[in-house]
Amino acid sequence: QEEISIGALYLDAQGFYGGIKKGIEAGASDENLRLLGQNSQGDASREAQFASTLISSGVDAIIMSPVSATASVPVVRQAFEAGIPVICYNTCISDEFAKQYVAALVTTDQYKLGHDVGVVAGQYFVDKGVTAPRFGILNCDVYEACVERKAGFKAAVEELVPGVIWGADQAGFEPGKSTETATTMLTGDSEIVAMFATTDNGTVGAVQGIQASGREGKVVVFGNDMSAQLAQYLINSPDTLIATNGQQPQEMGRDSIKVALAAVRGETIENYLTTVPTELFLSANPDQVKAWLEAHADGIP
Amino acid sequence: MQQRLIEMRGISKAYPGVTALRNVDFELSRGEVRALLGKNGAGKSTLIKIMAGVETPDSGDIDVDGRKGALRSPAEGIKAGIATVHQELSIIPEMSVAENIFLGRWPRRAGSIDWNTLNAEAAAILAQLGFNIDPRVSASQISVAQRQLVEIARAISKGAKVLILDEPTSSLVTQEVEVLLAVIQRLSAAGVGIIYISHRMDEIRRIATSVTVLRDGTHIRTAPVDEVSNSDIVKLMLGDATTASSHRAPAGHVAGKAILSATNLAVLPRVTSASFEVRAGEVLGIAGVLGSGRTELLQALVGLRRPASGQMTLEGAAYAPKDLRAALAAGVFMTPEDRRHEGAVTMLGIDENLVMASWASVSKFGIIQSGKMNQTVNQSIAQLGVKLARPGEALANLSGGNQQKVVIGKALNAKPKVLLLDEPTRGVDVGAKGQIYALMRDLATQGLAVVFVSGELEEFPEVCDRVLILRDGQITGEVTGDDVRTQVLLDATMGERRPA
Amino acid sequence: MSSFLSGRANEVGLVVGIVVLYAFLAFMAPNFLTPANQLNILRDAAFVGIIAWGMTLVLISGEIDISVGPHVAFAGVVLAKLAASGVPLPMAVLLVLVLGAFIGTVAGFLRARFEVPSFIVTLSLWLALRGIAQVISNAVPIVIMDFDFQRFGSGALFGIPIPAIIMLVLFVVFTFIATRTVFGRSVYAVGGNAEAARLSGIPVAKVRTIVFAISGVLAALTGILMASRLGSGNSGAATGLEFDIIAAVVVGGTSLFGGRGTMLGTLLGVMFIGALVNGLVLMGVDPFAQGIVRGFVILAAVMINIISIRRVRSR
Amino acid sequence: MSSFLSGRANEVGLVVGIVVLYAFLAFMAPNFLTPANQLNILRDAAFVGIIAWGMTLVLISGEIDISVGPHVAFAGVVLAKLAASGVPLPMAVLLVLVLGAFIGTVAGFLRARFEVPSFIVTLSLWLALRGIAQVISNAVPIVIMDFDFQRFGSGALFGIPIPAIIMLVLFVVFTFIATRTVFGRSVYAVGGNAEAARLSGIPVAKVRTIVFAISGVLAALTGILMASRLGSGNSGAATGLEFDIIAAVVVGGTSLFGGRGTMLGTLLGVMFIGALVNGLVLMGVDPFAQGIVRGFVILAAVMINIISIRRVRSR
Ligand SMILES: Nc1ncnc2c1ncn2[C@@H]1O[C@H](COP(=O)(O)OP(=O)(O)OP(=O)(O)O)[C@@H](O)[C@H]1O
Ligand SMILES: Nc1ncnc2c1ncn2[C@@H]1O[C@H](COP(=O)(O)OP(=O)(O)OP(=O)(O)O)[C@@H](O)[C@H]1O
Ligand SMILES: [Mg+2]
Ligand SMILES: [Mg+2]
Repeated sequence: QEEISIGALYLDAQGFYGGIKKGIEAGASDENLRLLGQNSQGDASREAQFASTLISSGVDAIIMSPVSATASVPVVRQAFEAGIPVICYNTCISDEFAKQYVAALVTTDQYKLGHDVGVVAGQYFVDKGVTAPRFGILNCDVYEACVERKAGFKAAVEELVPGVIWGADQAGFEPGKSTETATTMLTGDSEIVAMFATTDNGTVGAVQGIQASGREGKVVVFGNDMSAQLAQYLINSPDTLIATNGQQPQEMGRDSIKVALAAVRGETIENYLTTVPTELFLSANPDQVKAWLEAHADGIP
Repeated sequence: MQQRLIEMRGISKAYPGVTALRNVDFELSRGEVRALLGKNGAGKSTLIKIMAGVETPDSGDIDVDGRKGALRSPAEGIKAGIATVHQELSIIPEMSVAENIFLGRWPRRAGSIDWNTLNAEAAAILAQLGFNIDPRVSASQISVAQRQLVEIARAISKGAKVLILDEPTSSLVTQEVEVLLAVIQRLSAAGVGIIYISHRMDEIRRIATSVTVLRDGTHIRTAPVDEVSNSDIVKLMLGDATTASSHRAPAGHVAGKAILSATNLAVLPRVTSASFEVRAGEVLGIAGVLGSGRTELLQALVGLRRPASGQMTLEGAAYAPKDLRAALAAGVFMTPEDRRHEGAVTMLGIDENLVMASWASVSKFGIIQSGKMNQTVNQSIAQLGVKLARPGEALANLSGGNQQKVVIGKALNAKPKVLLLDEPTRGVDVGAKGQIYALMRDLATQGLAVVFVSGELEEFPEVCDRVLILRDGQITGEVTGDDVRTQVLLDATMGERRPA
Repeated sequence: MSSFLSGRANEVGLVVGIVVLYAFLAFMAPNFLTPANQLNILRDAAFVGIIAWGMTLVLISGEIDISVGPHVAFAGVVLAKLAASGVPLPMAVLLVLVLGAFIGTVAGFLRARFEVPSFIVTLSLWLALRGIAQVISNAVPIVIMDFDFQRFGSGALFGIPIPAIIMLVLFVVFTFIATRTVFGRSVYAVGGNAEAARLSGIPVAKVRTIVFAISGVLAALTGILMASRLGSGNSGAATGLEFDIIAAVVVGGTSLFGGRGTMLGTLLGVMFIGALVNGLVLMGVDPFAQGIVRGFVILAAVMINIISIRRVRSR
Repeated sequence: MSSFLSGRANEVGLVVGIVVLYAFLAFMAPNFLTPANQLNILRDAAFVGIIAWGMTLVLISGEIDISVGPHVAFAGVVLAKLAASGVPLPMAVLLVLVLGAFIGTVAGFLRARFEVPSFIVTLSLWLALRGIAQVISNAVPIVIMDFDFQRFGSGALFGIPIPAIIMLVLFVVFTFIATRTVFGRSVYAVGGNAEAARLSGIPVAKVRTIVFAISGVLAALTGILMASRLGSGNSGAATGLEFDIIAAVVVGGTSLFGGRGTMLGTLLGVMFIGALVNGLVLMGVDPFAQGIVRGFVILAAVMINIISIRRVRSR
């Protein structure tokens, strides 16, 4: 029996995809699959190049996190036309095309990822009786998923605290840079009382920025994603990092492999959509955080 | 025997494609001034580079002041007591004169460079040598000739046992040469061994105690200087090749009418008001001391500098080229004095260098017509007598003299009416010099106006019909016919005696 | 014959390198030698190769252009934006090409006229062009609704991918330019010794400007092909492409110091790196480790090249 | 006095530029002039400045080092990995610094001994170091569990951020090296005319190697500070940092062609770009547009610098 080979495309090399990669690799080795991995580096043109290499080399299925809902359509279609099932995870091409060309989608609800933590943030200020909190945002708007997270967060907060003021909104998703941007934001705008960051690096940057600008205790952070470092903050700086909403990338990786294998074997895929649940972590609940740390001793989310 | 400073036996060195030295023996004693002679490419520079540790020989034994074995780096050479002024300028333009003099040997105090001592000592050395240069000024601000003086100061300041000078005077004129020759005599009296490379025979006669002649990488003869006459030396250098004697116009030759003229031309800062004319069919010399502004004057004639005031006419019409290309189109062209940096693209082929200024004539709609190009190139090579393996080979492979011929050939292919040659014979050997003079005369006979600038006054009598004296920013005089003699020109440029 | 070979030590070395690489990959990477995969390598190579022809001229002239990656993204976004605002596609393509030439011309002019080092001029463009593309598109891909147009980047003619055909045609054109035109030879002269070129009446400033203009047009063309392949203009496209291209050109034997280089060498360099990148994917090398392998292979290729040229010369 | 000024046309021009920029930002950007923000600029500047001292030497010697960004990420990851595997932090810091020097030495050696252009050597490192960092860390940040250590990057001494203090101390050290040591002057000599330096017995290869070793140590040091500031070693850190640094050094008047440059100029260049980046954020400029502004400002700064130096010289 011939070895089954699966192509996997990671969107970039942020921590989240480290988790995905681990999940996919674990899933592949469980099933004795040959895995050809690639990092698109957030660039649709690289993705197209790698995907067509995978297609021309005749892999049996491709698992990918498309860089773009639109720009990734042509390669997905190319794979479809070559008879290779494509499984989206985390991100996908736009619905209308996904229905045509994509075999299955394994994802987290990005809007919900922002929305859930937005509810926590709104409630936090309702409880404090603050009617017009001023927020600074560290976004990653170059990625479409991030735009959704931000939208979800804003909608949730606005519903609970209609007087909310959205202050500075800057790109902050690269380690180092996000800290610089957060620090500058906080020293420049003393009215900010809360930060929202759409990624793990952004969340780290927000916390570090608060420390660097000496605003501990005056500014709180709501984040997205989960990492060992964020877990540390939740435990050690519970008054700064209030909550973060994590995805479960390893789950997602394993699920993707499962779905891909089903597609290769020609089994009918019952659910086009597999939603991997998110996990909300609160500094008010350190036990949950510690449990997460134990389960992820190697630091990979 | 303990008088021997350097002893070299059976030295051979090959570069890709050429054997630069073949089994050469050489020795030098204390207090000796050895003239090292040979035409371009004979291997002189290679020999002294091996001595100084810059190059390693392929085979042979070296013994420097009792220390056996070849030197492996310039640093070792310096440590062994050898100071060298190399043929190529080795100045760091961004550093001060003082730093350049003490390059790599900056005086230190407590581990940190002592700038006061550095400047003071540099000033002392310059003063002692009689060079009028400010040690604090950046080396990029001083002229080529002054840079040469700085290099000489650098070598002498090392207090070495052996001083090697590779064509130190090629960019100097008379006054500085005098200073240098005096210094050499003083050092040799103090026991320093000196190796002196030059193509200027009169200098050699004045200071050398012995001569060594190389030809095509082999040692031809070493003898006390009194035992060989100038013509012997030339014969030894050239072998079978002979030099034509004079390239002056035959008696009765009449130059054509004025083709290019200038009135009260000012090319600041050096030239303030120059008036002269250049005639078709003549070889016109321009003589002047170092920095008198000869180069600047030529540059103004080809549009490389804008005159501050004054008029020029070309064939009767007003002439004010806005750049080199305009001058070229009008029929005026020049070859620059610094061949290596300005004259040629040495990594390209000989053929391309020959047509570089006249692409239009060998191309159509910007596309090269290889037939035409080959024809032009072959003609040039024949006319100039360039020695080469094939036209496509890199110009860098040719000797200095042959490279200079190609540079002149490039200018000729642009079909100028007026050809300006700035120091075309600098660093060129006797044989090639003769060929270049012959070429100039030939061109003049064909009706071109040839303007010849040289720092070596001895050259003018060889070929010039008329020589202009550039002094104090003006054309102060003109020497013609049989008056074109070295002594007359020397007096005129220095200002002791003005010609009528 | 031996002089022919020694004059082309660089190209011969590269051909040997490519043969060795192919033999290795044929053995190690499943499906590497299939026609489908070879055509795929060719298509990918086009996105490096087309600009590489221009970059070869840029480097030969003694300059560098690091703005090409962002320029590709910029051109794609502008094209898509024009198309989205109703400009007919052929017209939009033309406009983008002209704009590319214009941007290159400005860069070349700043270099030639004000003597700003080209690294700095193009670094500024590198920052600015990506920024403009992001502002125009809000960093969201702008879709180009034209399926005929998409065939440009992903279609094939007689089985050969169209970008590859364009690349090969341009290769012939640029080989001709570099070896048989006055402009091409002037590029070598300017890179070999700019002062001597100037004193020979070669319009140095013009040559420099044109070289950058060419690089700009080719970046715009690649941007158009990229937009066609992706079906959209993408401000995040072609990140790091400038380094891929420079690496390929230098691996191909062109000197970073000007004056030396050939189109054939660049073609071989492009194919070498293209095959390598493809092979690494097929071999299933850990994606994070691929950067390591590429770094070492580029270094080794350039080193072997330098050493072998020196060897042959010294014979 | 006037000769003092003309000898420092570059620095004087930069001071004027900084004053103008400060006046503009004080007016346009809220809270720009507050001490807290100024200290913040200083802290951020350190992450550019520390390496910039070494880069100044690299450029003066006529070379370039584009590997510093990935090297910073690499150093942080290695540090965190060592700490995570139980190596005491001070020991780990020392090891990372030694490793940084070693990597720089290897790069310098390849340049000096095999004449591989430094752009290529460091481009290879640029690819490889980021790849190694990703492989070591699986691209996941490795947390450093030591809150004392984190004070290094984010703490302050007498109110001044510690990275800024390190930067300023190193500024003094490097000014001394560049102007008062044989090594420093040799760097200028090698960059000004390498052949002349060799003929004067200056150990050119050694100078080149040391210059890269210094750059490596400083990149490692910055990586350590970055890891301290982030509380983790991060393979994605410091992307594009190499260009920020080169831009700052060149804006500071150092020549890309070697031989010319001063530490003071670099300090001013670092402060200029630091204030600009900070001001853009405070002014709330669209982040996508910030690249555009930076591109134009860098170009303008370098152009003004070149033109003003030429003016003063020709007087
Ligand atoms: N680095 C080199 N590479 C290749 N060939 C060289 C090199 N240096 C010298 N040669 C060749 O070696 C031969 C001897 O050159 P050398 O410079 O010693 O001559 P020279 O007697 O000093 O001539 P000149 O009077 O022109 O200075 C020439 O044919 C020259 O072209
Ligand atoms: N500081 C300088 N900056 C730029 N060019 C210079 C400088 N000093 C000299 N030059 C140019 O270098 C060339 C050679 O200068 P140098 O003083 O050696 O003149 P020369 O050729 O010996 O004498 P002449 O000016 O009479 O030709 C000239 O073109 C001169 O203008
Ligand atoms: Mg010589
Ligand atoms: Mg002159």
